[in-house]
Amino acid sequence: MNLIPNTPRITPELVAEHGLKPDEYQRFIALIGREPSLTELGIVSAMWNEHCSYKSSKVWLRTLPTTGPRVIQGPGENAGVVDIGDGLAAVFKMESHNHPSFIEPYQGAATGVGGILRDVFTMGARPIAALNALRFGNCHHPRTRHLLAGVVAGIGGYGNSFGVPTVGGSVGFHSRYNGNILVNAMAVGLARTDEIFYAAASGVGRAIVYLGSKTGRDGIHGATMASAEFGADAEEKRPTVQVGDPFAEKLLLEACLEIMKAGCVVSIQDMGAAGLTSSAVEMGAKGGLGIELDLDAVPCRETGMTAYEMMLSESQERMLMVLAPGKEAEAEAIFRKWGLDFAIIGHTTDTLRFVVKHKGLVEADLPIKDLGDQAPEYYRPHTDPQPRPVIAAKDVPDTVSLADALEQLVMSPDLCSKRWIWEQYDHLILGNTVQKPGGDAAVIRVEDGPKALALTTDVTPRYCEADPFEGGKQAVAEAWRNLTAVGATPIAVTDNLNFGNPERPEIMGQFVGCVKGIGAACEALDFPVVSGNVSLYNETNGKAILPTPTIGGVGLIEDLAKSMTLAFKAAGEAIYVVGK
Amino acid sequence: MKARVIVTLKSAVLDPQGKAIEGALRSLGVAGVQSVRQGKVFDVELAGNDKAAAEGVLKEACDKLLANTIIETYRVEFAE
Amino acid sequence: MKARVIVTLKSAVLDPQGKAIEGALRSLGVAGVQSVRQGKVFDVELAGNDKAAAEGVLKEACDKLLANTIIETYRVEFAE
Amino acid sequence: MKSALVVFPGTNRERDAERALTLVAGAKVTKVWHSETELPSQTDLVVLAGGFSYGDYLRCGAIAARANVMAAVQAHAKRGGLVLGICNGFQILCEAGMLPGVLVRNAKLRFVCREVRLRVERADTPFTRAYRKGEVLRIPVAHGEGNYTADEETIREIESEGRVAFRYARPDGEIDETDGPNGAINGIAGIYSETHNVLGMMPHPENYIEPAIGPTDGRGLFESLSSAFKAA
Ligand SMILES: Nc1ncnc2c1ncn2[C@@H]1O[C@H](COP(=O)(O)OP(=O)(O)O)[C@@H](O)[C@H]1O
Repeated sequence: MNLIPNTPRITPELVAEHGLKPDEYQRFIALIGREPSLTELGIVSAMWNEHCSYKSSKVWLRTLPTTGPRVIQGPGENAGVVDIGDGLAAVFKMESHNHPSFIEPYQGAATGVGGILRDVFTMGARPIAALNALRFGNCHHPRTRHLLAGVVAGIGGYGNSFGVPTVGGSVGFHSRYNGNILVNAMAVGLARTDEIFYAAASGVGRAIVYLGSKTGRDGIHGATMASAEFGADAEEKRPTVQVGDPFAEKLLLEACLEIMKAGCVVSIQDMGAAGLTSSAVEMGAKGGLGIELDLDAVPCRETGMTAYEMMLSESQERMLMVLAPGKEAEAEAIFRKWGLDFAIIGHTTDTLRFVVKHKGLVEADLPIKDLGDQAPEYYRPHTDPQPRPVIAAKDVPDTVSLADALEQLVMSPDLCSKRWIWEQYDHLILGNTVQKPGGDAAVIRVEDGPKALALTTDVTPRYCEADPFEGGKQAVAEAWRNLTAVGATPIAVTDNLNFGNPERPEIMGQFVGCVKGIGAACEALDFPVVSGNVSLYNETNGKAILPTPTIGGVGLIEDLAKSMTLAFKAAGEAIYVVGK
Repeated sequence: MKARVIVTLKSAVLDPQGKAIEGALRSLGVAGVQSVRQGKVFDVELAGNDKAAAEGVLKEACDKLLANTIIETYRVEFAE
Repeated sequence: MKARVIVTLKSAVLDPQGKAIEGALRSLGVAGVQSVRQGKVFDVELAGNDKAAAEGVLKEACDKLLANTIIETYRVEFAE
Repeated sequence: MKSALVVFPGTNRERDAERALTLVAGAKVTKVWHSETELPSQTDLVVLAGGFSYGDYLRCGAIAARANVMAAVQAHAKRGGLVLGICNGFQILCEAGMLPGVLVRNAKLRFVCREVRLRVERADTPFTRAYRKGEVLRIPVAHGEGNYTADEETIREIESEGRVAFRYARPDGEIDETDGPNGAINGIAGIYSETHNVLGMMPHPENYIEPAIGPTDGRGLFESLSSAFKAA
């Protein structure tokens, strides 16, 4: 079969529209030795954008400490996996959905929660808790109220219906987020250490199965959008938002865990940003295999979808799996019972090529490993940030009385009670919430106890702006303190690094400084980073957000009877200050 | 003056509610329904009797609040 | 064949969503809206072309599922 | 006690209910899938757990109320068997016509998860014998549509027949004159069927049963159920 002839021709404009720089396009041509088809251009644009390839951040992420005696799986899979003893593992990750949430706060936040939950349960873990870290613009900005209300309702709407307790998080307000809010969602799951599932495919000629909801034209170019700086034309990019279906995801969870238990699954990968493309490529590349897809078999919600559209669709609540030989019928029966789509859409090969066929034509034929391995990687120029000078306490004019100062602090949106937010989240479902939102860290009992996990998300962006290295360290230290304050031993970290445009040296400088600070603190505290996410280009009209490297910390409590809450317990007791 | 605003999901947007309703009708034995898509309707009372002005007000109401034009479209109808 | 089913709250039933929308419109500066009541619309595709049969199917769908007649009423419209 | 725990697609508090039934009531729990047409033989108690059955699409509980298994649940209730619907379960019982009225969106239009105070309206039913009449319980709610409403005549009827099970109250037992968590009419948090063998309630007693986790005021409901069957 021959490769499909190109309509339209690949023009420089088309390349630019796909977010590829001219030199990146040349790199791709050199790799494949010919002009790509449109579908191939779409595939590479999805694989090589910032969101999927981490091309600006990878060199720095490699400097983070990621190993430790408890670490079963560090960065590189759907989520990190940490041993918590008794044959159990905590599986967790954080991920951003900033741009979609700014455009459509309810659905953007909801699908963000859906995505991170899928990351956790594709590893074989049942989600036991969700957290989030949010940043909005100034309280008086006209859009802030609408965005806040929509995001909170969306997070609640998805998590409450899916049935996971949302137990913690953080929220802050600053005018630098007026045009670019942050929605970072974290999920934590529980698995048996000997029942963890990975993305790498194995075995030649095995069936590749599509599971979950049908494919529609949702978010085509969404992955590209998530990395593109906002401009005045945000309106134009609007139709790229997807609608979440927590009901379908709940069914997907139950069906996946059931077929995993039944021994049907060889490898599994969720279809997140860049959907079918990145999930299929990842399965093949990690397993050292080729993949051949036949798109005629893909369950579609709309008629007349092209190969390009199917490969780039971001429809939610979908998975890709390689099934154990002979288990197809059993797996299909389980999925049908849960009312979900199930289709064999391809097979593994020994060619190391990624071949996509549709209606008898070859729409793409690419070297599978190179799509990931040969993705551009940049050591971007960065200027070392000039830390702001330290202000001596005596230089601060003392113009307000202590009482007024206290009142102002308590009233400030960053410090006031967040009850309005967390009461919209079901934080009690599953019956294991020992410490609900409102304390230092959430505490969730593990199975029937006495073990428990402590969970927190932290960062103070103005510190990171004043001194990225110290700010990065401080975010880790704060997470560490919140965990120890409830009586937990901190065991590992996930992070979500939110910054502006990395092509600007001063922004890259902030990024580098924060990563170094996080690395230094994690190193010193034996607090490895096991998963995370990077969100760059958080800018509007050239104005960047505050540098916001959110840290999600996980701690282990061996006996929850020995955990502690922050409330005073009785009158007349002494109050101590510890530390320096 | 009375008007009705109908807000529906754009046709390419997933409608999980509609899908669930289709399934339910099928299992209730209601035959002949091929697809269902759910939307919202707003029955609005407006001051005055000027239809052109009312149209303007409703367009503003839709763009600012009633519809999210990223995923929805709207239509305004006047009672005869 | 296409039909539209409109389900609205009975007039005696309180509609807090409608009230909230009224308030929100006011605070957005949209003037001239006196009251809003929110309902649901279902766009239904039916097999065949027999309007009488379709009306029967839709009535059944409404009575069995689409409307809760304790608080809601419904109306069926056909596209011309 | 043998209890059947009905599970619909989208039910998500069935584990919580199962834990309370086994831990507190010592019940034998069988999960029953929505497509079944019969309950396990000799079922004493049917529980419809919380969640978002069918996504709560259309109206909450509407689609589940019409699932296959509901005919068997209705028959069980007609025979005088006990049925407990919690949260989404309550919504389903109303939609199925097994309890009067309907649960609409919370007055403030937001989902609310928090502890409330519930006043026990009567302590002489199989669900509440372990409580005292007028006792004020701490129990959490977690719902977006728990605003109970019905026409005046129905309200008059359930009030005069002593069919209100619990009301949202203040800590001193007085009825909350503000909206409470959801704006329910007369602070109604749970109601009985005419014969008091079917109870629907919005709050989640099953989440307040273990001292390791928090308050335990929900235990009484499960203790009442278990002693109802020991006595028999
Ligand atoms: N800031 C970071 N720190 C550590 N690991 C990271 C970071 N960002 C991304 N990773 C890891 O890189 C891998 C790819 O991440 P990502 O592309 O976000 O996953 P997904 O495909 O689910 O979106 C993941 O394993 C993730 O844990």
